[in-house]
Amino acid sequence: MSHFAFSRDPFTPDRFRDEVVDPVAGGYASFEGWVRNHNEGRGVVRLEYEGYEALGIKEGNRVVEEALARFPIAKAHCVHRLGLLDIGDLAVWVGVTAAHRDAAFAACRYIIDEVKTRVPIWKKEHYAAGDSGWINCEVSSSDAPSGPVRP
Amino acid sequence: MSHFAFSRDPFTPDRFRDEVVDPVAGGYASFEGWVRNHNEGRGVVRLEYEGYEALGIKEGNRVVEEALARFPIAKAHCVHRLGLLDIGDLAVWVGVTAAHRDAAFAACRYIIDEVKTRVPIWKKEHYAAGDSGWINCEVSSSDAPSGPVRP
Amino acid sequence: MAVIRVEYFAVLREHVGRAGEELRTAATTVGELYAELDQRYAFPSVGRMKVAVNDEFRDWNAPVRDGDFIVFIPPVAGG
Amino acid sequence: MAVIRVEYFAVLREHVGRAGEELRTAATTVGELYAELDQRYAFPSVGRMKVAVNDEFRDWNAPVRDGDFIVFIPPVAGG
Repeated sequence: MSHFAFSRDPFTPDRFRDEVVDPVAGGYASFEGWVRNHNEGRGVVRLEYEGYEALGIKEGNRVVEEALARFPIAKAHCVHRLGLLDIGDLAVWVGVTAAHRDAAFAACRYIIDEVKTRVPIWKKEHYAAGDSGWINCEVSSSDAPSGPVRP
Repeated sequence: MSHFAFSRDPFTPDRFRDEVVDPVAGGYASFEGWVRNHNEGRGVVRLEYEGYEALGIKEGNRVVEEALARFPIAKAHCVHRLGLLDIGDLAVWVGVTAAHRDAAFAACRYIIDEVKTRVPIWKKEHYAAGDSGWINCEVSSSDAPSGPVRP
Repeated sequence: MAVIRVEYFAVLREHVGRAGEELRTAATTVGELYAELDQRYAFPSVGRMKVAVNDEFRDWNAPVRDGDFIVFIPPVAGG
Repeated sequence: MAVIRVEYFAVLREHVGRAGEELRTAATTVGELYAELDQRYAFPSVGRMKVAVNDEFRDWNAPVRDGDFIVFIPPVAGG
């Protein structure tokens, strides 16, 4: 069973509670990313997440497996939304259980940090002004050149 | 409104979601303490929490107010169960929202750490062997003497 | 002499056998009051205790005043 | 010459105007393939890209083999 999943439909963390519940685990740390009504000073009205699902599930699962190996935790799981999201919608959830809260917090933090930078998911923001843009992919002319960097 | 509450009945964090939801806050970090089936090598079958409620609400609220002052967070709330709890029951929940996850995690951690050491709540464990004991209050003869320490 | 109310929680409540009581005391500080009640009840050894007067934490030198509501606070264990 | 499938996501999908295509290519590495397609499509400047072959991350020197499934990965933005 993969420890990482995509959801095309709205979900609540409750639905995945069984993935993290453990009778030996007294501590549960979680992180949820919700769609904000603004970003970098601009009003946001809607979000769109696109994922390369086959690789995303593999890489997301690797991230959680790394957390399970590095920290003394019981269980961990992560789910990321895809598709169109409204303000306040749940975009990503990470849940970790452990006997002690130190490890639960550290692992939860590790997973969200790594998922955000490694899992192939792209976010398009739709602004109140009517335009939209792919986050991290719209660069000004002064930015680094595109494409592969050759060895 | 106090940022800290006691609950004599089982609750789910959903019930208190309105206390932390904020349209400017994209990050939600939470901690939940669940009743484990063991503690320090002993099988536990049930728990009992007793609280000095009037002071507990004041002190719990002070803890959350401190977190709101120290960390750049949007909202924070903590609820602690009282009464008889079964294995797997939710004992305490801390929820924190913030624009950035660093602050949400740090504040959540601060609140649970301080609540555990400062809020007048006592825990009695009922063991599989049939006996029971108040946690942190049963000391061996080699421990420090009881009572006030005079200046 | 002051007339006060003392409330007991958790291990102290079970030891004393009641949740609280009204008392007349000659104690002038809450530390003296604790010593007086420890004589009567032989409180169990539970490590360092705190004390609250009228629902606020106070130190052991806090005065005992007529009408005070006093709680001895054994080591806590929330969460 | 290899026959491969390329899939486009997000900013690349919108730029190319389709989600994927089958291609015959003389490119021997995925880096060469990228350069070939950049000539054709003038990919937008999006910062450093990664590449996956058959659903695994590879480096830009990875060979292009007949039947490969190749994805160029613009900077990600999960969460």
